[in-house]
Amino acid sequence: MSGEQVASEPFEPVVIGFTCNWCSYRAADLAGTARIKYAPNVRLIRLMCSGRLDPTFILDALARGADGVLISGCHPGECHYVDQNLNTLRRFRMLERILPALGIEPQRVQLVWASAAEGTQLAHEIDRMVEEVRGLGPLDWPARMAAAGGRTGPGVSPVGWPAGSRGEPEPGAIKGATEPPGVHA
Amino acid sequence: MSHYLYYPGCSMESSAAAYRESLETVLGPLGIRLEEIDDWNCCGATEYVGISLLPAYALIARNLALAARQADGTRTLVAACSACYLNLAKADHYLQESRTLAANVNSALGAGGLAYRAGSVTVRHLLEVIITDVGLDAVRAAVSRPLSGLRVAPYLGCMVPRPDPDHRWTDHERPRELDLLLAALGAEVVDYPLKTECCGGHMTQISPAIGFELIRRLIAEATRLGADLMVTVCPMCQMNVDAFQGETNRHFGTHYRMPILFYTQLMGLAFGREAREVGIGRELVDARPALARIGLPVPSTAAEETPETKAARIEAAHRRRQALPMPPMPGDAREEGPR
Amino acid sequence: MSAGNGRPAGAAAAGVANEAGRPRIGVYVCHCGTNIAGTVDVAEVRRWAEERLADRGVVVARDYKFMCSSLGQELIEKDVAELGLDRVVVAACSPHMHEATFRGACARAGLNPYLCELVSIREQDSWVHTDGVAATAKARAILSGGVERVRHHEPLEPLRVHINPATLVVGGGIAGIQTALEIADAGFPVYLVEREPSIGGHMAQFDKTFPTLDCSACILTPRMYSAGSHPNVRLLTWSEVINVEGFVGSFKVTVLRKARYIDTDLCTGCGICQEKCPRKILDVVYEAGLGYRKGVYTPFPQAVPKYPVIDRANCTFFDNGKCKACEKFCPTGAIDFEQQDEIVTLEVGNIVLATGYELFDPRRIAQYGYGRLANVFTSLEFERLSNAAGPTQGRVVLRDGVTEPRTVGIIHCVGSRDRNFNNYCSAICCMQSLKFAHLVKEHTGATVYEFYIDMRTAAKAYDEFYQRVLEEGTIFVRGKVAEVTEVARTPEEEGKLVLQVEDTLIGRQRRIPVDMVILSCGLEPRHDTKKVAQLFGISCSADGWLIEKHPKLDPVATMEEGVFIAGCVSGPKDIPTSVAQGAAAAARVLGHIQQGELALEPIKAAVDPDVCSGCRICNGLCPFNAITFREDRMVSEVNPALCQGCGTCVAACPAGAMSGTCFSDEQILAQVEGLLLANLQGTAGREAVSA
Amino acid sequence: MIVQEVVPGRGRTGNARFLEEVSAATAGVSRLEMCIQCGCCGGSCPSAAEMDHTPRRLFALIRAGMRDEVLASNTPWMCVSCYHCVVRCPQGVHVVDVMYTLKSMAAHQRAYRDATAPDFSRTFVRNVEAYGRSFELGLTALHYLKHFRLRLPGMAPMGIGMMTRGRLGLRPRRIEGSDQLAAILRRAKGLEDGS
Amino acid sequence: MSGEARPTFAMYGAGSCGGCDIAVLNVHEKILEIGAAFEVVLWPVVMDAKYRDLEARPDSSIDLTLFSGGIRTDENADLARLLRRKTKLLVAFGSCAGEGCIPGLANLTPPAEILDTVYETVSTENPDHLRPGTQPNPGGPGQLAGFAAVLRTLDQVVDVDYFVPGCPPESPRIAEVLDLALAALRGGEDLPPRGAVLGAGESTVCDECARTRNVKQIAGFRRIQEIDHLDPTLCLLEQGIPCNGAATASGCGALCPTAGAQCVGCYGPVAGAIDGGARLMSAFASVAQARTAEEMDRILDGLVDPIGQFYRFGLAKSLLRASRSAWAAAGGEWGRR
Repeated sequence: MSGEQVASEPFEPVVIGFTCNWCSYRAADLAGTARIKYAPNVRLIRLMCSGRLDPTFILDALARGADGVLISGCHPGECHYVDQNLNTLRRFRMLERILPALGIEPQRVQLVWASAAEGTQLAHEIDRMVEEVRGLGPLDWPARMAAAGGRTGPGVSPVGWPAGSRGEPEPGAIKGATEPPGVHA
Repeated sequence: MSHYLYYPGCSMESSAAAYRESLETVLGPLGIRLEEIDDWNCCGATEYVGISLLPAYALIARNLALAARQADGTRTLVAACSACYLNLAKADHYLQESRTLAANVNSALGAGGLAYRAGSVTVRHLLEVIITDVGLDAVRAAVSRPLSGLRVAPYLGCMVPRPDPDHRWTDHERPRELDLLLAALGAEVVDYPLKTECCGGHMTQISPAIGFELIRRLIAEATRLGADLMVTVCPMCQMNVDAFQGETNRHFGTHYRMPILFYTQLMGLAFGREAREVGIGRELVDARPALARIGLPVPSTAAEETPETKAARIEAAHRRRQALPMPPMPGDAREEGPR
Repeated sequence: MSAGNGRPAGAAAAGVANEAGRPRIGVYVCHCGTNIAGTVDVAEVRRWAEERLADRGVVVARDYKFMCSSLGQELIEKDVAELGLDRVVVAACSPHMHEATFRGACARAGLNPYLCELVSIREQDSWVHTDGVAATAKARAILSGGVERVRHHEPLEPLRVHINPATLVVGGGIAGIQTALEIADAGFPVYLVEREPSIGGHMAQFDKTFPTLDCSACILTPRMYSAGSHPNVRLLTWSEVINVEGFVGSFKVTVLRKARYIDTDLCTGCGICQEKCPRKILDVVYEAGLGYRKGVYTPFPQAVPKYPVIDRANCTFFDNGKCKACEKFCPTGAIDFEQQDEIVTLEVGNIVLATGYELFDPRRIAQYGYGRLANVFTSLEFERLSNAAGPTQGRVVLRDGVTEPRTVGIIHCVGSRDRNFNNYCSAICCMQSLKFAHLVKEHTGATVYEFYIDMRTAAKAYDEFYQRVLEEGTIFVRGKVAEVTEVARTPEEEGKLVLQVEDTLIGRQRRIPVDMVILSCGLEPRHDTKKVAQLFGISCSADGWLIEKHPKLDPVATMEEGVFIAGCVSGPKDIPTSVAQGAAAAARVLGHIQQGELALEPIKAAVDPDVCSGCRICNGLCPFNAITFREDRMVSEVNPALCQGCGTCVAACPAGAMSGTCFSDEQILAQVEGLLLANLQGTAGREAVSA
Repeated sequence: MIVQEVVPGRGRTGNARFLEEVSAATAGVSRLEMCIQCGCCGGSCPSAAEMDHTPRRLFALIRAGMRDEVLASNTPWMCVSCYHCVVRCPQGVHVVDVMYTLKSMAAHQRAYRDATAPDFSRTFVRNVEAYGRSFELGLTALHYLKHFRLRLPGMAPMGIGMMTRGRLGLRPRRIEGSDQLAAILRRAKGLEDGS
Repeated sequence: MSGEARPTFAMYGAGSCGGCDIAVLNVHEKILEIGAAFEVVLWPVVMDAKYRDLEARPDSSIDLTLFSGGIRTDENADLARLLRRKTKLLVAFGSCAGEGCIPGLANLTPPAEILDTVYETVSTENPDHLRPGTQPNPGGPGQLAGFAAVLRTLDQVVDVDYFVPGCPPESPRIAEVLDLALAALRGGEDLPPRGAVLGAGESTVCDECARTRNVKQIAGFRRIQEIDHLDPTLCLLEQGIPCNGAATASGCGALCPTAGAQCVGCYGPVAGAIDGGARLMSAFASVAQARTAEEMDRILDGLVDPIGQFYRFGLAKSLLRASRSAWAAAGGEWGRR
C-alpha cells in the first residue's frame, strides 16, 4: 500500500516492541490475563533479555516500515541476568545520539521498563507511545526508498555487505580471495 | 535571596491583614523575595466550584496563566492562604490529569487572550517553602527573642495538609512542619491532637450551629492542654476561631478566651519585631496577655515537694515500672520535635 | 549459491535447509473456545495464511477449537506424518503457557521439537483488544512473524543437567520447617537457613491458632524439634544467604554464619548466661516490642537450636571490654568471645524460599494513634499479651501493665484493602480478629467490638468460629474506623479511646469509647524481599510479594527453574495453607531429585573462532563468567555450561562472531519482517492495522 | 427510612446512568464507581451529624440512580471541604469533588431543599464575577440579612470589631482585568452549558 | 571467453575521487602484468574513451569491470547500467561503489541544500546560475547531468558480482583480486559465490592489530589530539579513542592503528553484517562504564560526531541509507531524476 493511499485513511501507526522473556513479555501476558485493553498497533517480539537487543533490530524495523519501536525490559537492578538490561539502556542512549541526524523523532524509539507485575503500566505506556507516534504521522521508510528509485525486492541485497564466504561455502570457492594471507597460520 | 512568584489571596487584604503585615517582616530575615502576580483574581474559595465547575477552574487558571506569563527565573508560585494554595495546586493537578478539562479551560482562557499549560508553574505553600528551602537552621539563626515559656497549640486546619496533591507534607493527619517551626522559634509546642481538624469553614455562614460546635472543640482542647494561644497558617481558621469565638461562647454559655495568631506573627516577634509591626492587636480575642510571657522571666514551676506530691511521684514511678513499653515513633529522638 | 547476505531477504530462503530447498510449514490457529475466536476472526486468519503465506512455505493451515486438546495435538502429529511438515507454527496462547505442549506434539510425530514456534494471539491480542477487525489484522501480522521466524529454526537437543540431591530451604518458619522435614524424611539432605537465632518464625509468637484454638507452641514445638534433630537436616540459624550462583541442579550458595560467641559443642542450653547477663534490651522481634531480652539470649524457651547467641551490638563486653558475666557463670565454658563470622558455601540442586512476611506498621496510619496513644496495640503485641509465656504471663492488660480493659475495640483491615497502603486483602485478619475477640472475652470478660468492612471466613471451620464468637456476645459494627482519638466530647468519653466510625448498617456516625484498641494489622512482604528476589533471580509483584510461575496451576514454582516458594513469601496465607505449600514445594523438589537430571532449553551463545578478532569487547559482559579469552589463540570462547542464554554478548560482538541459538539475528530479523508484513510482496506493513 | 425498590432505567428516580453522569461531571478522576461502602467517609466527616445521608449512603443512592433524592440532599451543602474522607478513603474516591459536582447539579436545577448554603455560594460567585476579588463585608452582610436576620444584632460587635481593627474593607476591590475575566467566565459557562 | 584473446578489462569512476584508480596504478610491477594480461577497453583515467564506443560494443563483451564511485547523477546511473550490460564480471571497487563512502554522508542533507551550498554560496562564482540538470550553453547541445535525491551504491542500481572494499583498497589485496579474476577467466580457478566480498578478511582489524588488549571498558571518549601521552602498545579503544577497528573488516593489515591513529572503518563491516554502524554502536555502548542514563550521556558527550563516527563510510548502504529530509526530496522533484 502506498503512502498516498494511506493518507486518505486515518493513520494507524505500527509499533514493533522488543520485550524480554522475564519481565516485559510477562507484563504483556499479565495485561492479557487481566484483560487490560491497549492499542492494537503494537506487535511484540520476545527476546530472552533486553540485552539481546542489537540496534540493528531497531533500525531494521524502522527501515522495514515500522513507525516506532518500543524497547522494554526489566527495571534496572531487577534483570533476570543480573544487569544485562544496563546494556539495553546504554545502547538505547547511544542510538538516540544518531536518530536526530537521520530525522527520526525521539518519540519513535522509546525505552520503557516494565516488571512482570506491571501489565497495567505497560499497557498504559503502549497507549501513550502509540498516541505520540500517531501524532508524528507515518514514517514510511520503505515507500521513501522506493520513491528514490532504489532497487528492493528479491535477489537484491537492500542493505549491508553480502555474506560472501561466510554463507555456505560453495564447492571450489577460492579461499584466497577472502582470507588475508599470513594472518591465520 | 530566593525568589518566588506570590499569590496573596483576597483575605490578605482584609480579614487577614495581620498575616500580610507580619509576613512582610519575616521575608527579609529569611532571605525570601516574593513577587506578587499582577492583577490576580479571587481563587473562588470553596464556593465557586459548588456552583459551576468549568468557570471555577477557568477562574483559578487565569491566575496560573498570569503566573506562568510572569515566570522569569522562577516558576514556583507561593500561596499563603490555605484555600488559595489548595485551589491553585489542585487545578494544576487536574489540568494535568484531564485533557478535556485542560482543553476547555484553555478555550475559556483564550477568550481573555490567555493560555496555560498544566505544570508550567509549581504551586507551594509559604510554610513548606520556609521549612524546605530556607530551613530550620536559618530560622533559628534569625531568632533574637526566643518565645521561651510561651505554650502554643499549632493548628493547620484542613486544606494545607489535605488532600496534598503533590505530596509535600509529612502527614495528612498529623504533619510536623508547624510544630518544628514553632519549636525553632523557642516556643513550647503542645501536642495538639486537633491540629488538622476542621474550623467549620463556611459553616459559620450557612449553618452556624455546626460551625460553633467545631470551633468549640478546637478552643476547648487547646484550653484543656494549657495552651496560651493557638497558632495557625490559615486566614479562614483564624477568622473562625477568633472572630466567632464570642458568638461561640454565647451559643454554648462558655467563657473561653483562646487567642489565635498567624505563625508569621510569632516569627516576626521572635525575629525581634514589635507587636504592632506584626499586626498584634488586630485579633478580637486579645493575644497580649499571653504574649506578656515573652521576654519576661518565666516563673519557676518547681515548687517544693509536699508529702502528697512525693507519694504521687513514687506511685507514678511504680506505675512506669510495670508499664509495657511503647513503640518508638519517627522523630522521637529529634530535639526539635513536638513535645 | 549463498543467500547473498547475512539476513533473510525477500524470497531467499536463507537458513532453511531442507531437501527441496523450501520449507514445509504447517500453521495452526487456535480458537481457545471464544477466548480468541470471540475477538479474532480465526477462520479468516487461517484462510489468509493459506493464501498469502503459501509462497513463504506454508503448505497447510488449520483452525481448531482447542489446539492444546489431545485432538488438536493429533492434528499436528497427523499433518507432520502425512504432509511431511518440517516446521510448525501454532497461533494460540503465550509460549509461557503451552510451548512445551506443542513441542511435545511435534516430538511425538518425529519432528525435532525446536522446529515448532508458538505465537501468542490470546494474551497479546484477543484479550487486550476489543476491535475485532484490528485484532484480526494483528493476528495475521503475529502469525506472519512466526512463520518467518520458524523458517530459521534449527533442530536442537535440550541440555541435560545433573541434579544435586541436596536442597536449600531459606526461612525457618512453619512453611520452611515443613518443606525441610518432607524432603529429609524422603531421605535427602536439606540445609535450613534462618536469620534469627532459632527456627519457628511467627507461629512461635502466637498463643492460640484459629479456628481450633490449639496452643501454637504445642503443635509447633514437635516440628521444630524434629527439624533440629533430623539426621538429614542441617540447621544454619543466625545465618543469611549472601550469594547464589549457578542454576538448577548445581546452585552454589554462599551463607554468612554470624558468630554466636557460643561454642555449641560445649553449650548445654542451661540458660544461666541469660540469667546472669546484666544487659536488658527491648525485644522488637520475638516480643514485638512488648518485652525484653538479654544481651545473650535464646528468643524463647523452646528455641531450636537450644544454644543462645550473644547480640554483639548489645553486649557490655563488646561495648567497653568489661563484664563477661556470662563467661564467668557458664558451667561448661561455652562462651567464646573470639568467634568470627563464617562464610559457608553450599552446593545444592534446588532451593525453596520460605522467608515469610512482616506485620504492617500501623504508625503509618496517624489517625489510629498507634505509638502515640498508649492503649492502641498491634495484633502481634496482642498475641504476646495473651500468651502465657509472654511479658505479662498471659494477662490481657492495658499499657500500664496492670489494668484489665473493660471494653475493647478490634479494627479489621489495618493497612489492607486500602490503596493508601496495601490493596490486597491480608486473608488472615478476619479470623485473627475473631480469635482476639474470643481471647479477650476469655481472659477479661470485657465487652468487645469488632469493626469490619466485610467478614471473610472462607475455609474449613472458619465460619463456625465466627458463629461461636457471635454467640459469645461480641458486638460487630460494620464500618471502617475513621479515627481513634483521646479527645473527649462527652463525659463518658473522658479518659477513653474513642473510635469514630460510621455504622454503615444504620447510616450514622458513632463514637464508641473503649479502653483498649487492637489493630488487626495486615501482612506485608519482608522489607528485603526485593533483595532476596534479585539474589535468587526471581521477581516481585507490584505488591512486593514473590511471583509464582503460575498463580493457579503452579503456585510453588517460580520463573527460575529449581527455585521454589512456600508460605507467605508469595502472599498472605494462614497456617494450613503455608504447611500445604511447604509440602507441595518439597514434592516438586523431590520430583527433580528423583529424575536425577533435568532437560533445559538449549539457548546458548557460541563464538565462531575464525571470525572472532579477539577484540575482547564481550569479555566483561557476561555476569555468569561464561566467556573466557584464550590468550594462545587470541579468541574468546563461551563455556556452554555457564552460559544462561541472555544474548547480550551476541548483540555486542562487533565482528558478528558471536551467535545464539533460538534467538539468532536471522530469527529475530525474520520475525520483524514478518510482523511488518514486509515478507509479502507488494504490501507494506500498514495493511495489517488499517485493513 | 423508606425503602424504595429501584429498577434501573425505569421509574421516577431510578436511573442507572446517574453514577456515570456524576462521575463525568467531576474534575479529575472521581473513582466514584470504586466505592466499597466501608463508611470511612461518614466516620470521618465533622458535619455528618447534620447530614440527612452520610456520604457513603449518598453514594449508594447515586449508584441506585435515585437522582431526585440525591440532589435534594443537604449532604453536599454540609461538606466543609476538610478532605479527611478523601485522604482516608481506602478506594481513593474523590469525595469532596463529587460533593462539589452534586452541589453544582443541585444548584443548576434548584433541586435543594434549603437555600441557605446555595445562596451563600451564589452571592460569593456574584461578587467575584463583578469585582474579580471576594468582598467579605458585602458577602457576610447580605447573607446574614437574608438568612440569619435574627442573628444580626448578636453579630454586630464582631462586625464592628473587625472594622475597627482594619480587617473589613468597606468597598470591594476591583481587578484591572475584570473585562478579561468576564470574557473568560462567559466562554467557560458557554462551554459548560454546551457540553 | 574467446580462444587466445586476452581478457578485456574496464575501470570506471562514477561519483569518485579517482583514488581507486590511483590505487590500481599503485600496484607496482603488477601493473605491468595487468597491462600484459588484459586488453584495456575503457579506463578514463589512463586513456581516452568515448561513451559511444562503449555503447557500440556487444553486450557482455568486457570480461572484468572495476567500477568505483557512488551513483549520484543521471550520468553515473546511465554508465552503471551500460557497463552492467557490457560486462561479465562487474566489481564494485572501493568503498564508494560498495557502501557510499564519504560522498554517501551527503545523504544526511536534502539535495537542494547541497546544491545551494555548492552553487550559490559566497565562495562560488556562478553568474548564470548553472546547476545540475540545466543547459550550460543556452541553445547549444548537452546539459549538465541531473542530481539524484540520494547517493546510491552500485548494487542499489545494478546487479554486482563482487565487492572489493577499502578507501582505497590496499594494493596487495588488489593484486590478489586481479590474480584471482585472471585465473578464473582463464578457467584455472572457480570463482567465489556471486556477491562475495573479495580482498578482505573474514575477521576484523583487531585480528591484524598488534596492540595489547584487556577486558574492554570505556570510561569516556577523547579525541586523539586531546591526549598528551598515548600508550603506543595498548588498544586505542581502551585508551578512550573511538577506534572502529573492532567492527571493520580486516584486510588492510591494521595500517592506521599500527601508525597510532584510530581505524576509521574504510574497509566496511565484515561480511554478513547488516548495518556496520549499528554494530559499532552496540559494541561501544556495551563496554561503556555507565550504570545510569546520566553516566551514559556523560560518556557519549565525548563522541563529538556520532553519525560520522559510525557511518563515515557506510551510510548509503546502512539500513536507513539517508536522512528523512533527503528521502523527502525523493518523493517530489528529485524523485523523477
